[in-house]
Amino acid sequence: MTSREMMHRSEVAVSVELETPDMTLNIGPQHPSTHGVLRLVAKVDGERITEVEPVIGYMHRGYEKLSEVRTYAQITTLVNRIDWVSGFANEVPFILGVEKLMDIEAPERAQWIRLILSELFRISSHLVFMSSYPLELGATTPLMHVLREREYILELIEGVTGGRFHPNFNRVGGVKPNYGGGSQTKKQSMDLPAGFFKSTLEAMDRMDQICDDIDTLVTGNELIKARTVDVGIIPGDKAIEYGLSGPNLRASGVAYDLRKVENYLPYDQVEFDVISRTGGDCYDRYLVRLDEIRESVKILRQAIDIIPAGPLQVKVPRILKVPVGQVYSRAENPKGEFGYYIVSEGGKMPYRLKIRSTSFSNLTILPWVLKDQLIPDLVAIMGSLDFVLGDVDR
Amino acid sequence: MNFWLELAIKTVLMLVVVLTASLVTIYTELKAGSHMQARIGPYYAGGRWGWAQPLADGAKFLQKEDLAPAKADRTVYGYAPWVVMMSTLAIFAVIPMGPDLVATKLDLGAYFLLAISSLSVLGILMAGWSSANKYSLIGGLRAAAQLIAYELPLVLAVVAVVVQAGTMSLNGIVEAQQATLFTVGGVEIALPFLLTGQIIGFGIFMIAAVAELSRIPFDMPIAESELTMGYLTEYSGIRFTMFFLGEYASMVGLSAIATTLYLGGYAVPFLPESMENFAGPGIFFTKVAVLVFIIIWIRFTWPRLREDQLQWMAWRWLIPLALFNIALVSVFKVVF
Amino acid sequence: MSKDISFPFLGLFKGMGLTFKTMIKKAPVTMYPQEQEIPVPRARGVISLDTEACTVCMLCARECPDWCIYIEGHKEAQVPDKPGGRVKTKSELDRFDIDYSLCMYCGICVEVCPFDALFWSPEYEYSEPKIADLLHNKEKLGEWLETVPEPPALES
Amino acid sequence: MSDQPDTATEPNPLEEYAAGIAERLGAEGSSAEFDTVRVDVARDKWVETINEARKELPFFSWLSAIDWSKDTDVGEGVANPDELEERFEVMCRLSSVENGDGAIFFTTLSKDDASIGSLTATIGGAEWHEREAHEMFGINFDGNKNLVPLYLPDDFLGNPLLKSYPLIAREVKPWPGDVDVEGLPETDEEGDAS
Repeated sequence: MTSREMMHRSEVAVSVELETPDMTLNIGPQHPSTHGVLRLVAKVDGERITEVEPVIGYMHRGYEKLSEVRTYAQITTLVNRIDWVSGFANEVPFILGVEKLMDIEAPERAQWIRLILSELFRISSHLVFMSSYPLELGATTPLMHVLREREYILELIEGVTGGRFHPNFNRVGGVKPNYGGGSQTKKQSMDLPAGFFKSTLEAMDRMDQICDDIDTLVTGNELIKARTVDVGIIPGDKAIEYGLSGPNLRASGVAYDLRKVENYLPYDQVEFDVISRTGGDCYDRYLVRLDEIRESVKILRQAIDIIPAGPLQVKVPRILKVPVGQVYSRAENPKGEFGYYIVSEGGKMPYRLKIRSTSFSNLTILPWVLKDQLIPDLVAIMGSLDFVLGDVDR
Repeated sequence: MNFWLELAIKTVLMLVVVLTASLVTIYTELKAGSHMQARIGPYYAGGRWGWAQPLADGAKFLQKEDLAPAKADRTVYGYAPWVVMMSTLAIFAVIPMGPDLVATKLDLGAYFLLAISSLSVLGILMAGWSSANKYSLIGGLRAAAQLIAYELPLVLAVVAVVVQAGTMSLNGIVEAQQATLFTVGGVEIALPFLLTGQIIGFGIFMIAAVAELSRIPFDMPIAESELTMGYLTEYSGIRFTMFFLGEYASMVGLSAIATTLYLGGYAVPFLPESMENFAGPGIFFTKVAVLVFIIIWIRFTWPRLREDQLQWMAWRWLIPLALFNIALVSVFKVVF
Repeated sequence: MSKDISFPFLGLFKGMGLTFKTMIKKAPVTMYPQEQEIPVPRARGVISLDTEACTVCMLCARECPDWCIYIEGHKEAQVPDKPGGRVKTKSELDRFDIDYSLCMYCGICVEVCPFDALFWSPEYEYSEPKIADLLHNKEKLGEWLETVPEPPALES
Repeated sequence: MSDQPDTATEPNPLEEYAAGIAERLGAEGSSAEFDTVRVDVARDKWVETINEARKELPFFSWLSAIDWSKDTDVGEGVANPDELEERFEVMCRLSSVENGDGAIFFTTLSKDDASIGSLTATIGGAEWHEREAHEMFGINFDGNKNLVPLYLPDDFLGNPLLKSYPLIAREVKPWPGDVDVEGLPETDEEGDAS
């Protein structure tokens, strides 16, 4: 019997006689565990939250309005700043959508480079979760160990694209082909630098090592289990109704992974399995992300052997005019389903760009799941949903 | 020497010992803790190993402006740190570091210790309530519930030791641990209480001590990720230093009590009588250092519990175990 | 024992073993002012300008999403190579500023420049106390030119 | 990789799927270019059709709107503005959790009385999406209990995502790109083609 039922009886008895009014606790925009600027106006009765109203919009940069005055190349630089922890993975669905509109297809090698970089960013995003979630539960050491290992992943990404967080390496019709537009730099191609495969394999061994360290430090830790098992249970149908996607959905028993279902990148030539658990509580969401790091490591090891040689980009006119049409393209971003609805009226700029960001939908379930929880549980549940405020506020 | 002069010397001596001990603890926590997290820790302050970092922190805090929130209850807000500091330093008045290296040889030493250490709850509640900040209020309430809940196991564990030692005075307890249990081939063997039947008591005492200090895994009152420093949120400047030093001083204090009660205080089995006054403090402080290191080690590995689990653990688990321990020890006492 | 605190506490002590092991190992830390990490050759640190190659075609200023490149130029008549030949005009660069407080390091300008005038250099130590000093003028951008590394060898 | 409809004659599987959904739900029309299944729904039957469709496509992905209008103060206008009839289009995407198919349901609202039924009765997650569409386009969702602004401050005037709403940041600062190289002092020939 979870602690909630037990507390409930004694609390009901007390509050019925005392009729104490609820205190409105403002878990404000500046709070250590709100993953950015999210404000929760919580009605608190003692430690128990009776009702929560999230207030968002502090990070609203208006991407959809900005994208109406920018060309497609400029939007790709803008778009990897939405969910800044998984930069490259935000660009992929947008670029694929534009390629569908223009009916062109990236060459084989470019698609494999996109796959490799998306998986590297998935590992980096999940490692950020692995470092911040135990910190919210009070354990400060995993943060340092995990971020030390994550440096190797960022080193790889910077070696290929030049940027650690905002690679800006995707072009319509492929991947950034060469250094610049001029004659002299035409020859210097932006292909994978020498030694990339060797250092990736070394990095993957380090990833296995850090996963085992996390297992000893966090997964096996009975106190972490005490704080997360059966806390914030989200059943499968509620997750579907609220539009939760990614690890949050897969932890509630719905094994739905866009990489298998929507073949937007050559994921069918690499075999990996979809991790899903049925518990739906914080501990399962945490375990799904930990196993997904291991899956991504498996994918990367296979991708390095399969990647073919070849050109990096298909011939694309310098001034890009996209034909009239509307397309919805989505991809498996580390946090869930990330999609773009592009309405193009044949100009250099899209007429309308709807951004389906994962954390926005993941956060809609907060008022439902936080009802009747204790304040420390609120921190544990919010942490397990792993959202980023830039993604929520767009 | 008349009484007052002696009293002045003793207090100054005790203050010096306690403050250096807590500064050394702060330094070990910074340095050892950071190495546990694969980073370097203090490096530049005072020469190569950053040994002067605690002093630098102290100086920084002293020159910081001592703010008080507008709606705070000024007097209660002001005196809270004094109450906590006083109750922490008073512990050392009774703890023996050598046969006669002790401030006062109280016959009711253990009783005095428990009475004083429960005063800090008052100080923390005063701080929590008076800082007129919702988070401090919640922190203060959590601290009150936690400290009271863990006062009981602490007391019951000490009762078990008093039963076994037969006396309340701390010097007496240490001598009781020196009494020869049995002789093997002409060599008398005397074991500290920890090894003679007080293992459960030691476990309960340490868990209750960590909870009294409100350190991880029981640091709900100062849960940074939930209550942004709990009852300490509004404190700055010299008042915060007092709380800060108070926390580390009580860490050394509680480990000192644990050493006296369970690890044989200043005595080591084969130490001749005459040497005790010289080697006493050295032995005593190494044992305290071991216990303090374990508390620091726990802080950098474990997460934090929810406070309803904490209460569950205290009332449903620690207190029955402590009562059972007393019964066990008294039975042994009668039989042997 | 309530269900959510499982027994026995082996997991806790395994975790403590790991922290002890890390404490003994040497911390992997580069002490920044003394030891400096060498950035990767393709790292996007700062944009450098080769003033001879620039023909003031304004493409980079137009393509920049943040509007942070300010260019002014003028035309100059050039001595015709053949006497009596047509007077050719060459545009001269007066002002080429990049405002690094606005720039988001996307690299569109470097990529779109048709005359190889802009290059990435992995230099990263140019922070300024005043934000106005982040507006690098033509000479400053020229200084960065010699810190531009050779592009790395490619994977086979 | 994606199965492009190569010739018009060969029936693309998505088209059949779209047609299938349309007549199962009694919707008006359906199309499936660029691999995006689109189902047009009558305005008054919006809530029933969506609830009906959720039996087959349970996953509520998102809900938003498009503002079709001629006078675009911001960005490029419509391809052929003369025969565009000014309207709002509310779109809601549902997808299944077993396989890859999904559909986007469209309905058109006229500009003057832009109001439509709210889905929050059956779909808890729709509340925020509707609040966002309400504050960005001014569409009224009757039935949504708290239609307060989601992103924008409470005292914000106007609906930013309308095409007629200016992007102030671009007005304040002159565009550094339209500076031209001045001509030779004595001959005032035009600068090179911008």
